Amino acid sequence: MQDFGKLFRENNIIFVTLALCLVFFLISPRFLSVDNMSAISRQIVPIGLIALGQFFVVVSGNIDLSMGMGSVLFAIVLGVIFGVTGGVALGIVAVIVFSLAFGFVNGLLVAKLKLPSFIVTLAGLFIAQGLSGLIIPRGQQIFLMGGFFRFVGAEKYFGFYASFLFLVALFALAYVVYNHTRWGAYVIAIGNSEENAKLAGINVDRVKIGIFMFSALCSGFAGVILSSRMGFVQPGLDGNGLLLDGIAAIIIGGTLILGGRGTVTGAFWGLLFIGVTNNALNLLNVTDVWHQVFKGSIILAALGANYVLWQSRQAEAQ
Amino acid sequence: MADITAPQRRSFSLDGLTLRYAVLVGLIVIASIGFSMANENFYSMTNIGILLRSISVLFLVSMGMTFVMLTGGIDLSVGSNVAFSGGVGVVTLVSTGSPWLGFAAAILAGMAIGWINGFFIGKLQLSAFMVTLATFAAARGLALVIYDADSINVHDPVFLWLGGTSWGNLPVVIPFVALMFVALSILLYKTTFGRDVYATGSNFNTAFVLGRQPGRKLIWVYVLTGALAGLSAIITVGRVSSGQPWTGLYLEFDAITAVILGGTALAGGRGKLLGTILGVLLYGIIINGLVLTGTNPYLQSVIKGAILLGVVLLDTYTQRGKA
Amino acid sequence: MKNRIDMKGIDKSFFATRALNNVDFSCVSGEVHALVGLNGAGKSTLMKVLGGVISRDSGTIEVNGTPVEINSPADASAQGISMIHQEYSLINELTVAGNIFLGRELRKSGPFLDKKEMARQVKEQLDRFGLDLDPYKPIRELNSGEKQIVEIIRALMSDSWLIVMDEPTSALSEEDKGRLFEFIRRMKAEGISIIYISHHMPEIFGIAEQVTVMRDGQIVLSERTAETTEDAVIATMTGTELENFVKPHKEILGEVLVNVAGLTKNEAYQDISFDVHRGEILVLTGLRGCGAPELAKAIFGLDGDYNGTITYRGAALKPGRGPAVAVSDGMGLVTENRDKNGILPQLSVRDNIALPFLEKSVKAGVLDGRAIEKVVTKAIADTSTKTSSPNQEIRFLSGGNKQKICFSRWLDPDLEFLILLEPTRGIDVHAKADIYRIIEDLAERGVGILILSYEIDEVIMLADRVITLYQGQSVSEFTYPNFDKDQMLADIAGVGQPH
Amino acid sequence: MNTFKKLTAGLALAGSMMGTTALAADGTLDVVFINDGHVAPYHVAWLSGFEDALKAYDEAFDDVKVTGRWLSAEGSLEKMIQQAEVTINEKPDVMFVNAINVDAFEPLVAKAQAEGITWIAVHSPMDSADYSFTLGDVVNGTNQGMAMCALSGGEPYKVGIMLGQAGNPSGEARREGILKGISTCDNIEVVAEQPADWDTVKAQSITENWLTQFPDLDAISGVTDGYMYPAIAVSQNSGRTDIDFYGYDGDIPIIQQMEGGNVKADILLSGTREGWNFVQMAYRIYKGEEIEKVYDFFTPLVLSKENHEIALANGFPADVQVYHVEDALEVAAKGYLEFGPDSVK
Repeated sequence: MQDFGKLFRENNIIFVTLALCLVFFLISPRFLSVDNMSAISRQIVPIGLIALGQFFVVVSGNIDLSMGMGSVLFAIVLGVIFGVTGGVALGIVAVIVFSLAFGFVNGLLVAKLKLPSFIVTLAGLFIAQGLSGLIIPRGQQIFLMGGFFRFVGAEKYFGFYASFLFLVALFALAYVVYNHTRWGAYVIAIGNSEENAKLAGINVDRVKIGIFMFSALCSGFAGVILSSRMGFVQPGLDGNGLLLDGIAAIIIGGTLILGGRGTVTGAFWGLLFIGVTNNALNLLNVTDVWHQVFKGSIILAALGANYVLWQSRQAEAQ
Repeated sequence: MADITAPQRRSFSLDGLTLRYAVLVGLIVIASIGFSMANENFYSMTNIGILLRSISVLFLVSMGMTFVMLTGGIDLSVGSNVAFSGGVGVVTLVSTGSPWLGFAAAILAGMAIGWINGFFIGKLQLSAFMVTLATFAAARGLALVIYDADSINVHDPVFLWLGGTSWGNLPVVIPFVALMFVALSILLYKTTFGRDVYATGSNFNTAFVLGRQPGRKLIWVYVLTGALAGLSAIITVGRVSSGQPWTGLYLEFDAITAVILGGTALAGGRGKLLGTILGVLLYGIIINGLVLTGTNPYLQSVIKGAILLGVVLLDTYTQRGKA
Repeated sequence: MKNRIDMKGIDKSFFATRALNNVDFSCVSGEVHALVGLNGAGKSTLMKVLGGVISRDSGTIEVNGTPVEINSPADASAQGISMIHQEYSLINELTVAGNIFLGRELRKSGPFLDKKEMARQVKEQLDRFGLDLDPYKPIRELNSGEKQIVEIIRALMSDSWLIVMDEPTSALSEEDKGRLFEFIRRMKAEGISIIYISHHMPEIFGIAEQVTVMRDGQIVLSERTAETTEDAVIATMTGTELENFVKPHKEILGEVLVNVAGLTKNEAYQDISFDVHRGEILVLTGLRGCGAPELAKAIFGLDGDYNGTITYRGAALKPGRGPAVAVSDGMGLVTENRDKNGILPQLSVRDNIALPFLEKSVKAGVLDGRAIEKVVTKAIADTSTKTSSPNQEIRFLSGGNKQKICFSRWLDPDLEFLILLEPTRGIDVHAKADIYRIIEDLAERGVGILILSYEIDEVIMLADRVITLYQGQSVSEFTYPNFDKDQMLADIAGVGQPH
Repeated sequence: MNTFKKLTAGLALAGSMMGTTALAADGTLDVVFINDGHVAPYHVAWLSGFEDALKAYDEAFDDVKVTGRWLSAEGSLEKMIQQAEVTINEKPDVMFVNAINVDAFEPLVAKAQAEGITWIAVHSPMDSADYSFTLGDVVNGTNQGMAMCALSGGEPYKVGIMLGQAGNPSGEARREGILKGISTCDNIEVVAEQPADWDTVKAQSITENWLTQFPDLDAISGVTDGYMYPAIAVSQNSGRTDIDFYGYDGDIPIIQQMEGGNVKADILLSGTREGWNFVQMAYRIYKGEEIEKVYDFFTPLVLSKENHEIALANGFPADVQVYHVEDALEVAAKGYLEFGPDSVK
């Protein structure tokens, strides 16, 4: 029984998500239909990419507010390059280069100039928002037609969307990097104690810059997927909702917002939790106006639950 | 979150804070001169009235945010709270016909959201960022529910008075904001509560050991911010003669930016209301000037980001010089 | 092969103070060398020189007879010298193996960590010393003793042969202590050399081959433990006394202010009883881990998890009532860790002083700046705190002045009972004298004072009454002027207690 | 309050008289267009049409210097009011204001008129404004709804409608019209109505949810073509090629998908045209021309030729003016010329 208690505490998000699914299924059997599962898997992809980038940033004790709007900006970079040259590959390369550069600047300001990541990336948010409108002349929309965008937006393998499989693959990669490479250990070390990490001879600045570059890269992928799915890009899309959902996902998944602790699998389940909640609120015909109320309350409840579990763990440790 | 785990920035001493104010005043002067050269109307009394009125809500919310950030916290829910408390106020007004009940309801509603924030942050010691992110969503949702996602027109002259009336070029909300500034300054600098706000942000543990009950003070700080959001809601309703469910969208980002510009440390314990006032003023002048010059809204965003980054970078640069 | 390290003729001065005076110190592999001395005797300075943390003024360090340069911690570890600090430098969220290999991880081909191999090597080391610890366990799930083991294993696995341990048992339970000593014995057998800083005579005579006593920056005794006695060691420790402070003679006539009866908290203190009278200075002393800080927390209302009763001004106190109630009842506390919970770093000297009794300076609901100014000016003057102005931010002050400010908060006339934890930790002699004077003045005024001090000279200089503690038990009680310093040291150090 | 209203009305009267005289005298025409947003595809076309027209008029007429600018309230009423206030203080000649909430602007209209500014209410008519520029949203919406009736084939037909931001006058009027049109037949069931807040991302997720929620959905109707881009893309990507789309705005890429595609009907506004029409209107006012107080922008329904025939056969009223795709594209692409400088020379 005690083992189960421990299992539950350490994986509570999995149980909570499954319980939530069960409740939704009992209310509306369509919830568990293949179609709906496939819709959820699709909807969580951009959030999931933002969440994954955010995961490493938060574990390292920082935050990256710029990457919601960043994904809009990177989508537009893709659109502009594609619109001008017609080259998809060139567009993707541009997104990768541009997003890495954006993340590099964020990381540089945080690591080398010791500015709080909150401020740096808040400024980054504004700048990304602005640039997204400035690099498209007159803010016109650009259509993304062609095989690649169709592939990203619609292709399915074994009943799963390619983009979802990509997300899963990226999560798997992140899992390996986080748990089985030096870099992952260093991210945790920095989040726990930058001082001790330095004592152990870790190049803290380099790791930090890398973290912000990875976050931006994920956001670049999110931009590509988002725009492929819509078939066009235009400035003025609101990426902040994406960011806040992404952060909520990893926190619900047990990542400590103060840094130093978190698991990739937890983040993934947190993402499913957010995806299921978003989807179910629609499916259950919850009026649109109530969505936010439910979502906010669920996050608050999850925080409260984590607090209670944390307390009980403290009690057990004594 | 970043504000707690970020390495202790070797930030400015008292002199540094004065320096920051000098920089802000300098930027305000430069921006004003620039805009007045671009547009002779910039210095008209009318425009100054418009400018001040348009940032009156930002003044109030940012002053509340200053209290929060002095404790080392953050409140992402204020914008949503303005919409929510406005909704409660307007619905109360419409259903009872009494503007005074409406005022009371708006402020109480704002305080209620503040109390929820404070309870989770002060009592349960949860991260302010996450808690207020949740109430950010919930309060906006409640606002939509109250309004049924539609706006409600308000005609009651008493209810609209504060936000809508002008004495000549002077909107009445400006002396009101000035009054609030004085009142909040007294609260922050001249009462035990104000000292405790600083103490809580500077070192929660010490404040606790000295018997200052920092957890309880945190609750009150968020309640205060909520009350200011309620007041802001009343002003907003007066200004637009209607209750709007989408009012105050991303107001918290503007407020946080203004407070940071004003030199309040993210980690808490250092900062002044005067700095916030200057921060809001700089921010408002730039927005106003950009409207006057018809600047592309996207360029406005870039400029906002650049100013935020620039001022903070300037800080580190001047400190490097000193160290 | 046998390793040895020789420090010869080491001198080190800090400004006018001669911290190390021509010190010769040696250590041989396969032995535990206990280093003993009162606070300020120069032990930690000597070890910092050895560890490359501070530079020496003169003298040489030789490893196996060859002079070596140790100018940085990296130099020291290159010579195989490691320090285990009381505040561990571990990463809580990483595993035991992850911590041990942090910064020099083993990899399979490619970028992947070879976790199995790392765990195997750690396990191998653990087995070698008969330790039972799961290499995959995260550090946050370990207790202090296990964390210490991880630190030591980390040092051993980076090829250290000389390990400096600074009061390693202060935070350990009995069981962990037993494990640690077993570990140390095995290390000796493996040819590891250990410098063991401690005051626990049973420990020293239980595991050390050699004991060296320092006093005033010099070595006053260095003997094989087999050839000396606990009492002989204690006798050499006693040093010079602080000359510029003379305790005024007085008799305690005040009524009982605080009564502690049968206070017990598992693992911390057992069955402690005493009174504190008004105007009396009662000093609790012992070694680190003696339970006194926990006791103080219980009295101040920070911890409610104990058995027994505490009576204050004739009424029983509610356990865990919180500091706010304590302060309003006229109690004050000066904590042992200034930076963690003593000062408010970004705030001014004025705010730091005025905070606990702010309510008294309120007029018509508003703070009366002049009243505060008066209190603060007086407090600064009374404590002779050196600050450019009351507006100065406290973090720019020296340690001694910071500590004076932590005192000057409590100069309020309504204060009745003051608890001081290590009141002079880490501050210089002049500031110390000032602080002693402040304490005496408060007592003179009728304030009951409970002090925890680990410095025997301080204890003797300040106390009207002394209670010695050893591992949570009260051992003996001394009343002024009948202080037997050697006896006190012996009681604190557990002389006569089973090895 | 009453005295206040009288006062402002009096001021407005005086102002408008002064305005017309002052306008013609100085040889400059300054036009400001305050819009509720700047990001939807329609907005973009509209604003750039407006900019282009200003330039063209300025170049075409030597006797008048035509200047102007547009501002975007980014969906915020507070911001729009601030922008209007700042603009009034600038004293341009003509202001076009696409008010997010009409009532909130009454005091400002009076103020503007007192300053001699001609206020043109855009899309939602205002009695107090000098002129109102309207689209006939209800009528257009009704036409869209009736087209749906006529093209649904009489079988049970399920439709989801994406609305504008709640409370927005244009959106509300279009919704009202669409529902009115649909009510002329009884086989159409509105299974969902959701506001997408003029936001394409929101439209995308709403479409995704609808497709799962209503496996037998037949059509998606929207109050702006901005919703159609993601709706079409998502439906196609999910393999749901059987869904019909009913748009509104006359965006060229949407009209292009009508011939043999799934877009069944659209309303031909064309943002570019509207932007040009604004400048023409301002110029005509400047010239002292008589124009009607409520100016109704010509916005025909667009159907493909064959669909139009089917519709007529199914009882679609013959008196509703319909453009076929080719003509519509012509108008959408070059229709602005109708409002160019040549049209008033």
